[in-house]
Amino acid sequence: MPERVSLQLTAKDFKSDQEVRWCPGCGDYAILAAMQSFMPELGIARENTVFISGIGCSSRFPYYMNTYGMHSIHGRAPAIATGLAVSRPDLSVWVVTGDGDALSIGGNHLIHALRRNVNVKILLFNNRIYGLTKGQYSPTSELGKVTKSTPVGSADSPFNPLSLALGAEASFVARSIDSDRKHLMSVLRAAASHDGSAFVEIYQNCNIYNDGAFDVLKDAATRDDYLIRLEQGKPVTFGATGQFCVTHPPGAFGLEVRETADVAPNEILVHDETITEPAYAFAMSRLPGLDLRYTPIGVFRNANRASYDSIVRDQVATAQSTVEDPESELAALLSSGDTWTIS
Amino acid sequence: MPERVSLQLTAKDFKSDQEVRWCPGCGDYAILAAMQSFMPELGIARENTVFISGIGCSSRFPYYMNTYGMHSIHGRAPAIATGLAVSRPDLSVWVVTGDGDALSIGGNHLIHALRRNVNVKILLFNNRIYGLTKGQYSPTSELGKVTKSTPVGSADSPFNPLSLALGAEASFVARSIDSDRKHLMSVLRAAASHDGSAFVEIYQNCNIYNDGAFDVLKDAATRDDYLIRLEQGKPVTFGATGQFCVTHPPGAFGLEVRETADVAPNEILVHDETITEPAYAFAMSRLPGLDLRYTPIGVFRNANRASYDSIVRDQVATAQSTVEDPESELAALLSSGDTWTIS
Amino acid sequence: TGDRFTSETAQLGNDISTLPNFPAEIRAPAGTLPGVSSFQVHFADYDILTPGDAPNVLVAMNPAALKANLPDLPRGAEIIVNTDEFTPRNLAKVGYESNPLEDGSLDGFALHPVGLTSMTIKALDSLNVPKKDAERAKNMFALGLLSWLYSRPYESTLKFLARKFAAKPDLIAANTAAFTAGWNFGETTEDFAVRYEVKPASMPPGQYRNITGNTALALGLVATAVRSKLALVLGAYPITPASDVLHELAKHKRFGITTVQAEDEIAAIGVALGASYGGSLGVTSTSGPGVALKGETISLAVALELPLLVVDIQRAGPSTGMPTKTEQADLLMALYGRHGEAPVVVIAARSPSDCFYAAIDAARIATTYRTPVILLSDGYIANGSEPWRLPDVSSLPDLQVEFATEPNSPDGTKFLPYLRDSITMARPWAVPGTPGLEHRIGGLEKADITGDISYDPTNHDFMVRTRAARIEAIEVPDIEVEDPDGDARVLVLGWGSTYGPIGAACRALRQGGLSVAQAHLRYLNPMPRNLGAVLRSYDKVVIPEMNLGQLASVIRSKYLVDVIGYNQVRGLPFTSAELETMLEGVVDSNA
Amino acid sequence: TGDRFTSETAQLGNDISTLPNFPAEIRAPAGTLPGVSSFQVHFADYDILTPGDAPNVLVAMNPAALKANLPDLPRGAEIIVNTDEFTPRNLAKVGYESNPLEDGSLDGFALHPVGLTSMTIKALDSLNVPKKDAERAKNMFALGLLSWLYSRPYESTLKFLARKFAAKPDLIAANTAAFTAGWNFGETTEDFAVRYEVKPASMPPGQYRNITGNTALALGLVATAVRSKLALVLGAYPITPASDVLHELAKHKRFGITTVQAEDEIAAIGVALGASYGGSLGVTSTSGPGVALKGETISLAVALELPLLVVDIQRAGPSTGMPTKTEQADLLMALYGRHGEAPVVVIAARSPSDCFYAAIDAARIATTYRTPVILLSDGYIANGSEPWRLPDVSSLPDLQVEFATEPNSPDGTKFLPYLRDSITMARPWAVPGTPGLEHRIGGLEKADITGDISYDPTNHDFMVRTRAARIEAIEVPDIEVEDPDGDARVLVLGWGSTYGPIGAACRALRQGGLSVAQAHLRYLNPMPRNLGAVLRSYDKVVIPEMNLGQLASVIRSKYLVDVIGYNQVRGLPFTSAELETMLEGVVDSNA
Ligand SMILES: Cc1ncc(C[n+]2csc(CCOP(=O)(O)OP(=O)(O)O)c2C)c(N)n1
Ligand SMILES: Cc1ncc(C[n+]2csc(CCOP(=O)(O)OP(=O)(O)O)c2C)c(N)n1
Ligand code: SF4
Ligand code: SF4
Ligand SMILES: [Mg+2]
Ligand SMILES: [Mg+2]
Repeated sequence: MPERVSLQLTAKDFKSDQEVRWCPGCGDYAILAAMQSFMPELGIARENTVFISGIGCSSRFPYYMNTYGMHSIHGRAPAIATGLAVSRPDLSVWVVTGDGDALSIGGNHLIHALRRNVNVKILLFNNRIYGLTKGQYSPTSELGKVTKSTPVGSADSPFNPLSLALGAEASFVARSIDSDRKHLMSVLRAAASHDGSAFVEIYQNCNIYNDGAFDVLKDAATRDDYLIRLEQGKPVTFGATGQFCVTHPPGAFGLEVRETADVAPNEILVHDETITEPAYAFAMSRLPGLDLRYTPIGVFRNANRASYDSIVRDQVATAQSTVEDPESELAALLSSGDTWTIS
Repeated sequence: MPERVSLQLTAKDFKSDQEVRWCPGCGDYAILAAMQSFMPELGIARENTVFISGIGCSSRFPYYMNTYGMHSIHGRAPAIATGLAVSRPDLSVWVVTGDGDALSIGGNHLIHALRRNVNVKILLFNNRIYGLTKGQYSPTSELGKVTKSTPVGSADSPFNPLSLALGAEASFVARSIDSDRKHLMSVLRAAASHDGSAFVEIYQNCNIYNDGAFDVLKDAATRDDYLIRLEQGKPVTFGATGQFCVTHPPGAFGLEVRETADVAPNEILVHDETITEPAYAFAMSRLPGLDLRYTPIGVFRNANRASYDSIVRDQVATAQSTVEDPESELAALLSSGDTWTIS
Repeated sequence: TGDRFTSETAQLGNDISTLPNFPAEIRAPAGTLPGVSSFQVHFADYDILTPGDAPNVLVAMNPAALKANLPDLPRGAEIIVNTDEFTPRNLAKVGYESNPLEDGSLDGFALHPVGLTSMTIKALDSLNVPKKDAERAKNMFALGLLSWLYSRPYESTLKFLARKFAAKPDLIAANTAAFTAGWNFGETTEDFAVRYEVKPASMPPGQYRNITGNTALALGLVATAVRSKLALVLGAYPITPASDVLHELAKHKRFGITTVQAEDEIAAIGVALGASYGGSLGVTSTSGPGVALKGETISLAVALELPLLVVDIQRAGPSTGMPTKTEQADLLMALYGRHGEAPVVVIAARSPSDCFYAAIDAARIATTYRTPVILLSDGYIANGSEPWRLPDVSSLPDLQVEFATEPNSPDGTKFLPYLRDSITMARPWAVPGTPGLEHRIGGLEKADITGDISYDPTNHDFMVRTRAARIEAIEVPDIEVEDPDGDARVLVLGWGSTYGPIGAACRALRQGGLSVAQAHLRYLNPMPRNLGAVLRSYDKVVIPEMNLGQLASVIRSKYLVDVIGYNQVRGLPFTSAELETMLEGVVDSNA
Repeated sequence: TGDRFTSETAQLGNDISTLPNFPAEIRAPAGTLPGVSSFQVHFADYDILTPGDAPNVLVAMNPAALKANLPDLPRGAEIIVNTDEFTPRNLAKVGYESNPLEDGSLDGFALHPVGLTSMTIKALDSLNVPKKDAERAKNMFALGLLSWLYSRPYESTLKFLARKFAAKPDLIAANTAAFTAGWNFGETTEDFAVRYEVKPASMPPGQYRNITGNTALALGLVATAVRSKLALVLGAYPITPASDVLHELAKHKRFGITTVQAEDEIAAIGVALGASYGGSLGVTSTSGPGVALKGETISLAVALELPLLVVDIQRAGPSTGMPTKTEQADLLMALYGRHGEAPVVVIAARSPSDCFYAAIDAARIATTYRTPVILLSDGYIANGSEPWRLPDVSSLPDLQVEFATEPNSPDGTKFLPYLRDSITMARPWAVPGTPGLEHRIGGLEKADITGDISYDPTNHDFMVRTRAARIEAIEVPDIEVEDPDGDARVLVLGWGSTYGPIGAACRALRQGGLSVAQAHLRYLNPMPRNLGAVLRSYDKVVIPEMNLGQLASVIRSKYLVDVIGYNQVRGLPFTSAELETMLEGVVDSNA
């Protein structure tokens, strides 16, 4: 992990000289702002921070961070980031991607990065649409979605990004929302301190092609009854007055929402992101309905296992430690095996 | 679904004129034999059956079936099969693939086929190695696997193919073993009658590059204590005398193996593949340890949801039903919108 | 709505011709109703085969503006409407019964619904200008959008604003913010590509409609489905500027057309190939980056010898390049971008309406000869539009194909998947579901006739040469040379979308008394049999291309003719003016 | 073990020279200890630069056989050992202290450990022959394997067996089953590719070792890492015949080499590019189908102007083709297989040991000029081996590179990522971790110097031409012509692995009194400055290629020289004999 020092930096220091070019009102602005205000507290030098993205509106993100950055090609950011992370332990490597970039064309690289537990932080801006290409449905769009490419409705049921990540052995899985800067920052904080892959889904509003997709989680009228804030070690309750809670009925594998009043306190589910058994986080990922009712946000899973790049680097370091002078070692290698001399 | 009729066919009718070219002793022979003996009972005409494979030893499979078949390119069989299935409801489409073909290069097509629930039966021959290319580790090889490409051991922890499939919204998920023809046939039977994607992992021995990978599940000495046979509606017990059972401790999300004697009968887990909540099958998929102890085989999940191709075809059929004469409809289309005449 | 232009912001919006190097054609629209806020960009009136970058767009701030200006707006023009004002109330007020944005009455135009007001207000969020003023800045937003669209200067406009409002810093801030927001909106969303309005040289009597290349291409595929009686399956992954082919075809399911939005380009072509294997016409549409990903599957299709249509709407590269800008730089990839000896047919469309016929022709070749065909178009003609004389459906070619139905071995007992037709050299199209023809095919080398796996050296050499020969042997019409004066010594050879500007340039030259011959290639592989002879019959051959000379390099290699390349890679089509000047030079120097 | 050859099965195994059209070189090995079952395939003793397909393999049925035959087995030969017999007991019995299959003592050879006995027994499972007889059939299994390896007839051998054992049907069945099982084992697992033993024309004094092209290539990369002091990261996905590059490099972590077996070829090149971005030397190795998948990422690397080495070990295509057979048909893909104008450097290795120097050279160009380089090898030299005179490490080029360390703007305040070096035209290599140089790069078109996103038409045209010009400007040595007689009128031009056979053919012709000149291309893009002049100075230029004339087409296009192509696409290298005959014809006809 890159060293953390206290640098007197502010959010401004992380703003690049490029002006931000998303549509006015795009949720990406809020995420950018949250990231820029979070970076200083992370205490990693700007030059040791790298953002790698694919293609999509969200993937414009690196241009706006005054760090190193690469706006690569569609879907390939996790692969490129793997090459960087495996060779540069001193860097803090972030991948910024979209629901199409990460889950459609980039699906294979995503699941393999998570399986390997490469030390990269993957931020998936999920607006449930292809923004840059003018609004076709994406792998997270709801079944039956009417778009330019599906005039009578889409025929594919969507991925649940968190379920997919968990099925791919992800060691860190979280969700947040563009509009809730405080929460978003807390999730970024947790992701940054996780050693290994961190997968963070961020619900993001595309006000041009899929406006209001997450309004029920934002509107004062509905959000309290729809949104569940997971907090480590705390009983899972929600609602304006905490009138609802989540329980795990004996025998059942899924979770259930009930009126807090009807439930004995010890029956209320206590959130524990550290459970090694992924079945817990998986069950949690299945809680929301298609209408987004009962959407948990926060850290679902935060488990420890050696990162791919640390293992690989240890193998290389161990081997290297045996070599005194590479040149003579090379000479020895070249003349190894069965040689003969002609004079 | 293709129509089923009773044809007086035998296994022999499904043997092609090509001689089978796997290494002597390869587990693929047994799987081929099981398939050839199963086909007649399926009652689908040979000409209406298609096997599509990628590249790998396992992917040679189609050559040996006297049906239609395509030996395509590495990892792409699910995509090609999708194009065939979506346009030909009258066919029974099978994909034969390997752990590298399906989970490494083909990972993206696999998860998307499962998410869409395309009506194809996907048989993954898992020998936990790259056979055709001489034995490199695969995405299902155990962490630390020593192979030609990993002389000091692999650094990536493997996929659990069933967990991945469930995370990708698979509606049918099962596992069987090359050596158990009866069981394998029962799983093929279930897969064939499922409407939508069926994902079947078949443990297969590569006696050249990964010999004995599944011996603990086959050897008389160990198999009873390692293998769990799931049967719909039956309590999950195993062991020579059924002395072990699987329970679902209250509060826990994972499953537990206990001595049947110590467990009240009603505490023993009763297997139900039809549970819509995938968390159950997911928990079941996590049961085996790295040493393959407690490996369930059978159908984990068998849930109903409309297949992608049926929805797509309905949309097309509905639209087509409005057209009497395509030629005049075409003329109307061409001259639609804003036209003018120059005379 | 209907606010009078009092604030200087609005003034400006209505008086943008005062802007430095802004196109003179931009002025307040003719017949503006009092109180209608909108501005229109007019078309220069020269040989309309010259696209130049003459813009033609109406910005309608509200229904009234639309109603007032629509009558004198040429077909195919861009219309940017401020959706925020298209409320039922406003529509009713000016007497619209139905919403013109939805009732298809604007089909002939390129409609961009944009929330100009709301976005401007959001853009000005941070600076606390009063909402009313913020609203007024929407014209500047629109102006910024147009400036980006037509590559107008950015800095100078901002400087101009600064000067103009020196006295009112807050207005500078507001206008600048609105202008840049509009500009950035254009750049960020790939929704805005310059559309060129192109009119054919002659317009014979008949029924016409205005059509863009992508729509024409899609309709050509629909026509193919109808005339071939084949189901058509499009596997596509969205990408600018090809997405509209997917969008258009998705509307026409009633013709037995299935569109699958795949997870990526490799899956998309896989879906198409799987469909072709099943007896449908498999098509995949994309742009350069997508074709780069499809190479391995195209190579498989070459080995399988199945029909497959790959549509490449070229855009400016390399890599992501400039997605909304045009280019012709995928030709060599189309010809050679695969491993091994993997020849395919490559053909190119020359104009928006020609995309219709090019699509039908490409599909015909794919199904007749059982081969992948790459059809090249580009952003210029894909988004550009022209009047199209509607064809008589029955006059379209009959595209029916024959599937294999029974064993083809001499003794009639066996099916031999690689036994070829003596004329087309195509192998039988034997689709699953046909009893008695069960067989297996794959990417490994196959024995001639039987199709069994073969590592035999002689067989491989034979199969490699046969795959090349059967493409080379495909019948394509001789290339036609247009030389009205009949004494031209200089030939201009083009391919694809340069047809319009080259033609205009040649006509201009001839009017100027110079003789020049024009020939345009549709078939890039195989090439017309007579091409070599034609090329050698001129003193000089000039090849203008929007690349660094890709066709020129192929021609030099094939015919050893020392052609003169004229190349521009600016993301813009040629103007006939520049071609005229260039050609004049060549013709003179040859005199 | 050590069973005496009583049964006819074994007889046959020991007497296979009696087989119809089986290579005469195959006979019972010299000095066979009594009771040692093994056979050896000998090398014909003609100009060994002619690979022909002269096989050279020892089949050692047990440790005794190995021990007995190793001494007179030429270096680099194939050894197929029957692992079933290499038990500690058997090893001890013949006095092996350590297991030769593991202790590296066979490094100089191509070792194939195969469970001949066990597999034969399994193969005969169904027919119930007594275990002992089944065991004896292992020679037929080995024979089948060799027959596949050297493309020997299949049918006729089986017929021969049928005749030979007409009396004993059960033996026919057993032998046939064993023979075909061996044959199929060869075809199914991609473990067996013909290895050619090639000896250089002259062998100057020095220390030698035998080396295959893939090993040499890997060692060249190791040398590059050492001499450049760069970390080297290989991103690779296994594929025949390139996998051994991955296998070899994976052994040399001690030189700071990281190998990542990626999920696919696209990820593999992504890993390499990410590593290069971070200041390592990123390399990806694959074969044709893999390169076809990497095109889009190569195009990105062209836009990013970062070092990247792409190794293509060519195999017979199209599609899956014949993975274990050789071919040169990826040249045009290497040159043009990407969208947009995306020029890269392309260089080719000419012999097994040359792969070492070609790899170093390719890496040097990639790091010096910050560009993707495609290095072409093929199955013939990749698996083939030759004696290699070991270089003095200190004599290898110094490959150290300079990373950017501070702002490079004239006023020293800003970092301009696309401000080029005046000599190399390379942009600075500014790696993350360098304070003050934070910057963003990407695949969208960039403004010259600043690297900011730019849609400016003039800038795009400039950048496209600059990317082409900077590759064209790379210094490559002039091509050398070998014409000892000095009066040759015919030039043979080759590239890549045809160097050996062409050289042998030329020497043979000269010995026969004919003059012929030979030149061989390493640099396919850019090409040597003097090439045009050289080509024009001969009456005839002949280009032999294992494809349909790919280099020939490039030469014709670039230099308008009407070269004569000689093409074979058989999955086999040329024999000097056939080239000699062909060249003789050309020289004579020119006289
Ligand atoms: C190889 C390739 N295929 C397709 C595209 C076109 N494309 C660019 S971004 C994108 C999807 C964008 O959706 P998402 O990833 O959700 O990002 P968003 O714009 O919604 O933030 C597509 C299809 C491309 N640039 N490259
Ligand atoms: C594009 C491409 N990349 C790589 C290969 C080489 N290759 C063929 S099969 C294979 C993996 C085989 O493993 P698996 O899928 O598990 O099948 P198995 O042989 O074990 O049955 C690889 C890497 C290829 N043929 N094509
Ligand atoms: S299109 Fe949507 S996602 Fe893209 S910038 Fe605009 S609002 Fe944001
Ligand atoms: S290598 Fe392994 S998987 Fe392949 S055929 Fe041989 S035994 Fe079977
Ligand atoms: Mg999105
Ligand atoms: Mg495998």
